[in-house]
Amino acid sequence: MNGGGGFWAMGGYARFVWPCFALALGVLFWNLWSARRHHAQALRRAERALAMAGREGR
Amino acid sequence: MWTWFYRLASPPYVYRIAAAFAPWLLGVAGALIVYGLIDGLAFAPRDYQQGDAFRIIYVHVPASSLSVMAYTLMAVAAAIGLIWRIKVAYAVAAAVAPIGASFTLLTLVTGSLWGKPMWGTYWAWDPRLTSELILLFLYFGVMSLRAAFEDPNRGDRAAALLAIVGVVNVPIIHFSVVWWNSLHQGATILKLGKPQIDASMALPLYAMLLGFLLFFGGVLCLRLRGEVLNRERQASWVREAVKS
Amino acid sequence: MSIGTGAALSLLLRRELCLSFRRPDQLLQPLVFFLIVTTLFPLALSPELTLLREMSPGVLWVAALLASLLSMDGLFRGDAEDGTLEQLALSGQSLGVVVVAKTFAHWLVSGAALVLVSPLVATALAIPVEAFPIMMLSLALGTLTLSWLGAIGAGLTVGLRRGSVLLSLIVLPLAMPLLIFGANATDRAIGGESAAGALYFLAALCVFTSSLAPLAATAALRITLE
Amino acid sequence: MSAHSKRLDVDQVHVFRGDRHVLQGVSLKLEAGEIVHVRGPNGTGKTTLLRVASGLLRPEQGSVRWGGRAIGEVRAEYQAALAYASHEPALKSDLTGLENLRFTVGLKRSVADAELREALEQAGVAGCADLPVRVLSAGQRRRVTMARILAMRAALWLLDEPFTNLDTVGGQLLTQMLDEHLRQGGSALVVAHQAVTLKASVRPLDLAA
Repeated sequence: MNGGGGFWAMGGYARFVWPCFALALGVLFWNLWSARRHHAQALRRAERALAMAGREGR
Repeated sequence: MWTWFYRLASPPYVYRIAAAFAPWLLGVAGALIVYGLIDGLAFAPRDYQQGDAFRIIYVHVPASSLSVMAYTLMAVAAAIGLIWRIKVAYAVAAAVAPIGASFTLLTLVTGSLWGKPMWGTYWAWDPRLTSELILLFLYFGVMSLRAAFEDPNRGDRAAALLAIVGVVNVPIIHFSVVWWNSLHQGATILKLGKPQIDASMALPLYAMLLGFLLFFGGVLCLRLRGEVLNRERQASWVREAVKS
Repeated sequence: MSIGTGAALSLLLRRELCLSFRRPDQLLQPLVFFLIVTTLFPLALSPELTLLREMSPGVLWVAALLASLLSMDGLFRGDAEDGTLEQLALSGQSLGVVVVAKTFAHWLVSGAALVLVSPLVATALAIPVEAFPIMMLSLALGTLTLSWLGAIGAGLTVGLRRGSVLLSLIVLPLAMPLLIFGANATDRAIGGESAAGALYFLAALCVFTSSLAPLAATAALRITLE
Repeated sequence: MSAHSKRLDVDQVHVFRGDRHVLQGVSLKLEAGEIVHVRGPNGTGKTTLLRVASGLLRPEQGSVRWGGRAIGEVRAEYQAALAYASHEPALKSDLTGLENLRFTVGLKRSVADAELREALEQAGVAGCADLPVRVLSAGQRRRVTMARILAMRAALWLLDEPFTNLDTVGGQLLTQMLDEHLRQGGSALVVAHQAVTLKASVRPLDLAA
């Protein structure tokens, strides 16, 4: 285990290491969330298109 | 043998298998990343020169390699779309762009956070970070060009062409930035190269690299489903997809 | 049968130049823009000559790039709007010949004109006269390369209403290498050192872009025309 | 004056504009000496059909063949045999009538100015030869386009609303031009919302809504 004020201090570089990892997880979860939202929107748009198509009796 | 490849061009098939692959890819990726984080942050020994700051490579390096790989994949999908007029290929290219851009952004921020302890400033025009910055502009160009067209088909083709032109220029840009950097600063004090890492440091890095790659694949599958749906609104199979 | 490519090229070149000189005001705009932008820097920084000489290659090149990009949006837009672009596409000549002729004609009236005006600007930026030949050569190569990249951007954005900002956003990242080599060549010329290295890279970039960009620009135009 | 035409086959053409299915399996055959009048309310894809026939627009499905071969393969020959007049008279307003002809017809075949002036004469706009198109009226511009089509000596005419902005004299002139073109073995595909009455028999093609 590394010393220097314990694990959280990151040898004095905590100010730089932890934000990096926080942002990394942020980007990973943003991608997941955005992909799901994108798919949901696509489904809604498809439903609307189908509903319109249905009405025009095409 | 070719039927497998040929079926990849059919939207309903891709829509289904993307749904099947995504959970597996994301699951394995999640495990690898968790392991990589724990091992990399807690157990890997400190770098004799950079101390604990070097741990940033465990997110910086996977993100930067993904950002370039994603752009290349986007260009390949774009080329397949343009040459064989396969709608799914355009959907892949459209799906990859935001993911690649997000990793490019991650690379830039982690790179500058890593630069601060090393060079004392958040941005020292390091050649690799500058190339990443220009790559972000290229991503942004492709995405805004696609969005500028009302007709999605034409937007896909225009963005595809720009992606191909962009990928041809990526190495040229990188070379000229490295050349430019070597002129003005001489060798930077500590090049942002990968520090020589021994086995115990390397294992978590490979885990993170593979983890990010699989994660990229999983998110691509999810986003691809939306893109395929957007381009197939008229098709009959969409009715079942919407109902289920 | 239709006329040969050479004859078509010269005819199209004459058409473009004839069209350009019918609107001389639009020819002058990029040049005046070039002068104005370069005058901004001494005002913003300081008239002190030694400092200016330090900044002058960068200022000259950035101003030249932006001035060239200014008129790039109109490369195909004029013909697309009045329907003549369709006639050109159906003229029996390959679209590539049309793109090459239009882009080269555009470079003559914008890029080459900038090169001719550049000594004026260079003197204002305290660039020594000895550096003029290398500077003008590098500017010529740089603006030609940029015209080819701009043709791709113009081809992609011709169908869009407000395409000009997007055009710059697409072209500028691709133009960064030529800015690096061009500005460096001028910088060395000012310093009296040999600018051969940078010039060779710039020339290589120009040849590479001049050979591939027409294909890309034609494909871009075809996407928008269809 | 016009070259002899080959057979034009438009076969089951489908075109989508975004979500709209603009052309749904349209087909047509056009032999030498024949004329087809494309009719239908606005927005039924009349112009789209013309653009597909000219090769400007590639259909999602279906094919266009000239003399039995796909126009993609015989692009140069097909374009040489083609005169396309779009809805708007495609002229550069900064150039004179003669210059407009010189830079469009001249791309197809080497042609002397005298011949171009004669075509303008035939279209009744000889006076406009040396005036910038900017100052011409819409009718005069339409006639300059007619002169361009005459001077091209094309086998196949694709005309989109050619009668717009034409006065009665102009209309008659265009009708004579069409008859003469068909008599010499040319063929024509004309989009017009008003009637097209010629000596030759006009085959209508109605595009449903």
